[in-house]
Amino acid sequence: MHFDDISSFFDMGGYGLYVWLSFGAASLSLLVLWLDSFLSKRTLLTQVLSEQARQARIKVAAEQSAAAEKSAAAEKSATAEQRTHGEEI
Amino acid sequence: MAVISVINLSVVKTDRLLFEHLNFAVEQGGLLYVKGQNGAGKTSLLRVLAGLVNADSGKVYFSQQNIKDCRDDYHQHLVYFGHKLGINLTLSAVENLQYWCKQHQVVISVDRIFNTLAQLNLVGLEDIPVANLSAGQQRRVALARFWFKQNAKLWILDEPFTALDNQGIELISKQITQFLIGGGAVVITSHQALRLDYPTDELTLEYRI
Amino acid sequence: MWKWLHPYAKPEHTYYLCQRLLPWFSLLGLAVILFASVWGLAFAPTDYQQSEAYRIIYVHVPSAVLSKSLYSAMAIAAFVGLVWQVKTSFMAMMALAPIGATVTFVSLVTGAAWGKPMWGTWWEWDARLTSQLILLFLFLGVISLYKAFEDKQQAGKAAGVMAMVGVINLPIIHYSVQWWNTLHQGATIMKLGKPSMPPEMLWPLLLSILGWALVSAAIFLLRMQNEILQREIRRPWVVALANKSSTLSEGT
Amino acid sequence: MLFFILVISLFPLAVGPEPKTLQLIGPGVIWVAAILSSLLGLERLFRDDFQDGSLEQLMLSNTSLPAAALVKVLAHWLTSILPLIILSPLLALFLHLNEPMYWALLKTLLLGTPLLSLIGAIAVGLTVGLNRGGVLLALLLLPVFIPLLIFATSAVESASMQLQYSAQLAIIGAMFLLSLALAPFAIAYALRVSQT
Repeated sequence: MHFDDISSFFDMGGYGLYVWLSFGAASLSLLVLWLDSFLSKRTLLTQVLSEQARQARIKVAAEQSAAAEKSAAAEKSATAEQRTHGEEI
Repeated sequence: MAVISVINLSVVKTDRLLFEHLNFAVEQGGLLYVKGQNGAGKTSLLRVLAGLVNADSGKVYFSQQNIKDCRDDYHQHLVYFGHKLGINLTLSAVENLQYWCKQHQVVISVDRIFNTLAQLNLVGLEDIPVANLSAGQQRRVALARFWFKQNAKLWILDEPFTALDNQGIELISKQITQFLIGGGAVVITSHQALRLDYPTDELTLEYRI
Repeated sequence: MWKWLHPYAKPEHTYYLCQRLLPWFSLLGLAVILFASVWGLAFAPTDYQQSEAYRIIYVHVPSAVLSKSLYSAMAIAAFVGLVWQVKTSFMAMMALAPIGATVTFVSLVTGAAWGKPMWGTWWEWDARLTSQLILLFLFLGVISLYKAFEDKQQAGKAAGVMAMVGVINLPIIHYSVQWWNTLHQGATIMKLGKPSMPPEMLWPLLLSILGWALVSAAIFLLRMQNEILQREIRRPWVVALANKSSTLSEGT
Repeated sequence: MLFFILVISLFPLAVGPEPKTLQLIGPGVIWVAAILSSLLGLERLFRDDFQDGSLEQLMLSNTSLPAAALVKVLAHWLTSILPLIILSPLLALFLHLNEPMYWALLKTLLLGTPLLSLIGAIAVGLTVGLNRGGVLLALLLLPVFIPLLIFATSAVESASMQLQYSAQLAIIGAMFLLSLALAPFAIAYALRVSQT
């Protein structure tokens, strides 16, 4: 160890402010960058899931509307049939 | 011989897959009508065919040659009509068309330009700035190109009938038919039903999420 | 010749490669950077001219060195992407850019903090600081150009062109700033006397450069994964991956 | 152009009419103003053609795109920079530049400003499809223009001290030739990228 005790280590021969400021700023910046990368990875993974859910919803909606169309068409033809039946009677 | 053919084409736009593994060919005298909902990728397909945009994967061939390898030759024989008219509003109709013809190395007399504009019902509007014309009239100016490029083998038309009146639609349809009969190939999109008396191939693009 | 590289151009493979390398680079980088910093801060001898303030060198020099290499790496990625049309290359470029910007920022802050005790001002228009500042602008330009586009494929190409313009300009900037600096205040520049640096000082410096490089590489791997996920958000393998990770996090 | 004169006439008002001070900052002021006003004109270089589709039609013709881009750049230089150079004697008068300084300034302007148009057009080509290109354009271009600014002003400064400045001129000339060779292709590529 180059320094005699802890307080002189923190003092850095009177330049403590500048030295610790530099190291602090550097580690803080790297930490923030890492955190940003890490957190955005997590949000991205959850986004994938919500995107998937959204697509599933759209698919269901499309199927429903298709089914509704079909049943509406079937109903129409059914009523038409009934009408022709009625005329027959 | 196929004028334009497409092999295994896929196009991605804004990280959305519009279509993939698309294959088709348009022969001489062939008319391909591209259908699909809004956002299905019709315009994107046409822009890829024209060579304005690169496809994500797959290749486009113009008479058996990859369009990337014969760009000049391809563009020499192509007329592309897009959403944007390519008309400068501060220039007059005649100036616009002359400028276009020079770019495309089409030699044409001013009289022919005047004649064609007259055919398109633009008499008296030939030499005033295009900005003073109505939307439909501006479109007619742009559509006059169909009469000029004689050596064209392929027309790629993106919604050519928008903003035209019935008479205009008929005029353009007639010109398209004539081009087809002369052995040209046409790829077209249109929201109005085509009123062409000509055998049509159809390609429907599904809207994907 | 390039055949062996080809599988890694496929995003999925790249993702798993990053996944495999990530823990190694992170742990090793963290260890080296901590070791070098402690050595530099507590055990390296004092500089007879600058006393303890010189210890800023152990963050300033690594960040300054890295900022330039990261810009070059980014430009190389851009070049590969533009010439061979490799999509993963643009992703690498955009994964590198924020790291480069951060590192350049660190080198500016530490440069200022070093300048205050040595030159008496926080900001001196010194050649190195000035070209670092311009470098930061170049990084920010590339990043904001990329962000401005909706279509990320288009964005990659555009940012790539700008990165290339920047890298052609970088030596000219460096040279011009030096010229300008000697013209205006040749005498005030203080020489560091690098060659005469004793090995007890030099070793921690080299180690800390290595540590910074490793940590940057680790963050790059992480960001690269993010870029891939973002671009491939609808692909089945990404969905499977997301499902797996969500069940994992629910389990713990 | 008006912008250019206005910016330059602001400086004497801001720092005082002292001829010595003005002479000191003069070349820098003129160059900074030239860069800023070239940015203003650049923004519209390809915008209209992009929006009305003329650019598409140009790309789909046999006309070479790099050549067309070069003509566009020349047009920009002739319309928005040449007037500044023609006006520069007046501005030199405003800022009390002496005769050798003025000649040096004129030479750097003639050699250096085409560089502004050429490099600027690359960035304009890239941002033409974006809605808010203005600020982005400044962020992209100003750092790139710094070397030019440094060499040009240092040439004028050398002239004011009766020194040789052919070295600076040679460097500016080299940069100009390099960009003349490369920029048209970069602009053409940028314009193709902007098409979607």
